[in-house]
Amino acid sequence: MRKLTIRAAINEALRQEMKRDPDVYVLGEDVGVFGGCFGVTAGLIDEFGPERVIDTPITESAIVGSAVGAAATGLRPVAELMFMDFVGVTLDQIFNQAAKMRYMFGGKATIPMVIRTACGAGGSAAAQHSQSLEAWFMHVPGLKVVAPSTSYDAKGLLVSSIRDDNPVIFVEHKFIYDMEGEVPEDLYTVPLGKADVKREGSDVTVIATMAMVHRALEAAEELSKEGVSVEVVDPRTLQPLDNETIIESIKKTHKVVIVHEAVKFAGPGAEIAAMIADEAFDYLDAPVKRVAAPFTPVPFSPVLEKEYIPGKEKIINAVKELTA
Amino acid sequence: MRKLTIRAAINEALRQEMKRDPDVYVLGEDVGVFGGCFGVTAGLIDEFGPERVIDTPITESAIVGSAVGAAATGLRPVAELMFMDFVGVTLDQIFNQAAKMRYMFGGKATIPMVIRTACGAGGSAAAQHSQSLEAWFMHVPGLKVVAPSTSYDAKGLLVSSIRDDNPVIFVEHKFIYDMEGEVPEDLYTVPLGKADVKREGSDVTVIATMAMVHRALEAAEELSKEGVSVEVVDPRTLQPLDNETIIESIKKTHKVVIVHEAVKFAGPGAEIAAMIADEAFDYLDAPVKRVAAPFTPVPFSPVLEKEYIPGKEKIINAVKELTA
Amino acid sequence: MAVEKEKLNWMYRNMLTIRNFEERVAELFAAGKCFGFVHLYVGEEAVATGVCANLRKEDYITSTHRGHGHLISKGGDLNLMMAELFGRRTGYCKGKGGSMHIADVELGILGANGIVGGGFPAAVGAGFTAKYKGTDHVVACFFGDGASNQGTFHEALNMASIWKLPVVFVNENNFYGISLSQKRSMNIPDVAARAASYNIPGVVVDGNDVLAVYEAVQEAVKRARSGEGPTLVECKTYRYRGHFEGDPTVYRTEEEVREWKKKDPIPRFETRLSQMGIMTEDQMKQLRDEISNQIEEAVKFADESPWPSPEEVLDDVYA
Amino acid sequence: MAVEKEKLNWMYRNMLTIRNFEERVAELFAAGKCFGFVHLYVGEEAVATGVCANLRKEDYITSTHRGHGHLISKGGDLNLMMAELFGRRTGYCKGKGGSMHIADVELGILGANGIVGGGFPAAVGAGFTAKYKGTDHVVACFFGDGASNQGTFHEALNMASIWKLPVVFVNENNFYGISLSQKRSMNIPDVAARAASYNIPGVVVDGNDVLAVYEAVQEAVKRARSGEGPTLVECKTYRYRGHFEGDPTVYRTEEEVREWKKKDPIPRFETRLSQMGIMTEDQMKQLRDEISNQIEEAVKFADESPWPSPEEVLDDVYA
Ligand SMILES: Cc1ncc(C[n+]2csc(CCOP(=O)(O)OP(=O)(O)O)c2C)c(N)n1
Ligand SMILES: Cc1ncc(C[n+]2csc(CCOP(=O)(O)OP(=O)(O)O)c2C)c(N)n1
Ligand SMILES: [Mg+2]
Ligand SMILES: [Mg+2]
Repeated sequence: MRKLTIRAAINEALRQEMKRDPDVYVLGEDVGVFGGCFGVTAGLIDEFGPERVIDTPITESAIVGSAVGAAATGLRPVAELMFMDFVGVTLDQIFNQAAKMRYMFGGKATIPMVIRTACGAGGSAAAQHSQSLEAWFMHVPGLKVVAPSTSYDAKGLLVSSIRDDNPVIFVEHKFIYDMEGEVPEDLYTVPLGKADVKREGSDVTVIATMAMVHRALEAAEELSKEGVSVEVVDPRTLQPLDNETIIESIKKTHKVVIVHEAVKFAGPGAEIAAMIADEAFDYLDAPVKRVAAPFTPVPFSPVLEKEYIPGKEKIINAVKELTA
Repeated sequence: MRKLTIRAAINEALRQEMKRDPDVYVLGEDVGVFGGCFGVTAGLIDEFGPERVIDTPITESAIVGSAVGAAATGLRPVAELMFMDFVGVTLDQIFNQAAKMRYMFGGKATIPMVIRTACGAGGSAAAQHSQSLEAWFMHVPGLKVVAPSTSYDAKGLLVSSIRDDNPVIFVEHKFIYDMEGEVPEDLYTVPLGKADVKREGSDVTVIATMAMVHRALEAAEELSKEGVSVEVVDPRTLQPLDNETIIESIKKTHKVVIVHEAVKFAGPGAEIAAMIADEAFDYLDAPVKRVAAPFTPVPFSPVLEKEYIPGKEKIINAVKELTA
Repeated sequence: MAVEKEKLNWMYRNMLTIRNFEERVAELFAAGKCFGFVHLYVGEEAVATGVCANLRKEDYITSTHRGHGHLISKGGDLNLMMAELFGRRTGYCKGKGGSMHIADVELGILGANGIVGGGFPAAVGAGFTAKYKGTDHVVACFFGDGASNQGTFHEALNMASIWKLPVVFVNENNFYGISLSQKRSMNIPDVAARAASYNIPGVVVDGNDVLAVYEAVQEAVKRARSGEGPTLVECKTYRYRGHFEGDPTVYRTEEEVREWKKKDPIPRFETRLSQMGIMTEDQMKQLRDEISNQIEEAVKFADESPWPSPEEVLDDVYA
Repeated sequence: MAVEKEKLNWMYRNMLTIRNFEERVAELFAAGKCFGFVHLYVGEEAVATGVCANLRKEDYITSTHRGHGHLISKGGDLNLMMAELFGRRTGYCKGKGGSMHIADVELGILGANGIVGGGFPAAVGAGFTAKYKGTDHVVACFFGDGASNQGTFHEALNMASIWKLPVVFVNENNFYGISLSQKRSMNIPDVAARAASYNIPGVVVDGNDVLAVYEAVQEAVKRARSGEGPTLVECKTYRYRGHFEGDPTVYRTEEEVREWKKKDPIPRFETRLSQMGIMTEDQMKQLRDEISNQIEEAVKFADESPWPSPEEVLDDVYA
């Protein structure tokens, strides 16, 4: 099958959904001729014009908040928040407005919108351009949180997100934009709320998200040479979280390592671990391990950043600790 | 000893610290003659004047951000964020500026500031005036997060927070402001990072925060009549979290229920449960249970709100599930 | 300006309805029938009335924490409003929202808002929809003097201006944001002066004169409908009651309140109506009684309505 | 205006230093010696220079993502700056911050900032400290045209105005926020017009004329020091390079860039300096060489500096 980068897969999802549904439009900083800070919206303005591919001023509250108002009145905006780190200037519009309107209004409003945003470290972009903050959004009733790791998932999940009638935070890890994978040309959906077993195994379950899925797969490959069989589960959506697939895997392996790039303390893995410690307690043979960033802001220097980002080695060590 | 409400204990801490240190000042919406939305700053303006008890416009980014700038240049601001729910309009100043400056600048800035804010449901204040969002702050390296449950702790922890050289989020549960407890008249400190065992017991550990400490104590009292001995641990500060005291308790009881008012999913209890599932796994005899709000915004109607807020009954049920 | 008689009648009826509703809610709050945070609109009736007299059903409004007057003016159902304040299942939000979150999207009411300044961007978004879909719908965005200092004010007016969106930004300057007087919250006498930052018209009107508000907003709505973009209309007015029910209002003088009560929008309009020969004192009295009955109907509806059942707490989170 | 010779010399030297530093960084970035996001100041040197020529060591500045020029002008150490860009332990931030986060609190440099508009409130806070402590320190708050649309701009200028804080808000209007031209990001020609919203002076100057900047800011600093409050000074200028290193700048024409290069602040000032008889062409050349050497020194210092060790990632989170 044809291969696309994650970047191109997202671009194609946007393009095909915009073609399909005239109510879908894209807005954000530099999404027009510039094509978005990471090139994800490249070319859309040529196809759909500046009425539907809209450059905005640097006013994230107005970007997200106008999308909320547009969604409430019948459109399906896809807003780009250039870096996930910028969410602090517009969070109110996301968690108090978009996420709660339906509930506060007694079910009488529908807010079908997507916020696409880039997370992750790896390019020395430092503390305010490298964070992974998905845990915050997981804690907000009314939001859905999507975090793909492959081109196939990225396209299918974005299509589902755009068609979903709720506000969706669509998190793109910026350092896997260039990864290639097979992607059907036609429109298809990957359902929200379904985890994917990216590699089957029987000794230890590794639950990993976004870029870390690939680190986990590398670790699994290496461990397989030493006779350790690792199952890699990619939740794909963090809210709703597919408890079932996770628990099924643990029933088989009885051991689990959770891997994410966000800092460990109160991070996305905390909920996954807590869920397991409750609902899968009886199947566990060992402590629930988490491999994640240390409790520091993201450093600039490549030497420090490399140490900061959880890598294959740390995953291997955690698995070995459980299988020793 | 003299008894004070939590409100009065906080007021006294502010007053005494302002007297002790001329660099300490208070700012926020209506903190002057109005005395703060919950009356916590009442009378301070009479004693310290409008130069040190400063009414601000309704501009939370400027309130918090100006405190950051003032702290970086030698003052020790105590900012009041009227409701914790309003944090979405100023989060950038908290997590990207205040929390990260020291690290980003290579340790060469010091940001000694406190943000006091009121959380919690209970008065039909609805979805945007009732939230408990402490989990978000726990996830931010560079911040400390304090969450007292008694008058004694509130005073001592606030004094420590003001004297701390880092940005501290001081969370006050608005529906226990009126609770009374013994408070020394003199200045004293309660250290950040030390949990407190509010009731000793041997069968089950209940870890509870803020208002829930009191629900947990009620539950413990009732359970004791049925012969179940509950230990109630109040972390008091959520960042740093006192793992040691928690683990010690579990070594004794082998069973744990975590109780908080924030929604369960990705809430403060997720980290506590995850920590336990790793570090105290070998002492656990049963699943790690969490009692918390359901995954919905906070509803308005008292009937719904009562159902929303975790109560004594739910704690009792969770404990019984473990001891059955 | 010649205003049709029917419209004048509607304005009067609407102002009376708001006043009556709000005064009744104050009593009901004191009696424990309503609860939570309740911010009343008494004294400011001419603003919402004069604004909404220019709007059609398909037009939108965004409201604030002090929203009852806006909702009534845009056609909100009194029974459903009252039932919501009572926390009942029959209320606008099924008891989930309360005073600060009443909405009726069908009527273009995009919601009261508990966040000061929270509604600005949504107003821009609704205006965007109108432009995107090529309708001539307009949006009225209500906000206070205090709210005009929030960052969202700036971002939203700028965005509406550059995109020429059909939004009328209606500033209700009642001279206080809770306890902070406008004099201390900004360094300018008129919020309308801020229009210059966006190169849009900025107009100041007597917010206690319903016809003055009507006229200024008429112009702004015309501009908006014809694609010429937003306008900022500042209406000077005053709230008679505390910021919320329960506020002892230590931050202003009795005298100031007395002075403003002399400018009460309702008697002023009554005088105009008699002068214009639109209504006699008898007709007015009859109307007042009628409205009073209607409000009592709403109270009865609310009071007899069932509470939500506890399990309903879980509904309506996701579509 | 009579400006002391020493100051004129400093201005020239400073502009050359910035230009040289930035052009060298561009090369070093291309060579992989610097990395991450690097936003260069080439073309805008007259702004930071003219502003900081009015500041004392005890005064403060807040900077932006495009901060090198500000830092150099406020006395930042070139070696420590360069080492930071190289990610070395000897850098200003021990390699933890990089280009977007250099600070030197001792010199009153409260930090570059990766968040557009993120520095406005901190500038107000530093101004607050000056007032609270009764010093006559002032704050210069640098920000772009794009940043002037952010909510924090509005909140900060309002707060500085009502509290009469000693802050000079320095708008560097280079006509673009990344790819969005000012024409499309706001509906007014001059950012300075926004001063009216806060009742503070708003001034427009030619930002490529260092003396014009100096003069306008001198007035503003005087005002600030004497307790009369903030000023908004808009400096029209232009960036020659891409928004960040690596930007292909598809959003503007070559011609536009060429036109602006004709107004280059450095040759313009050189002409002034010779006309005024302050410096001969020879002296200028000598200075250029001297600075070039100094920058090479900094590059050498950086290049020979040790990397941080991985464990250091854990340090400096808490005081
Ligand atoms: C972001 C935010 N900050 C503070 C508050 C608390 N608050 C509610 S209403 C209000 C005053 C609003 O003043 P104004 O905008 O003038 O409206 P008014 O109440 O006078 O109608 C404040 C401070 C809030 N709800 N939201
Ligand atoms: C809150 C936020 N939004 C967006 C960005 C991305 N960004 C970085 S610089 C920039 C343009 C800033 O334009 P301007 O303020 O005019 O400064 P200039 O780059 O022209 O000096 C943008 C959009 C950011 N860093 N922070
Ligand atoms: Mg007001
Ligand atoms: Mg610019």
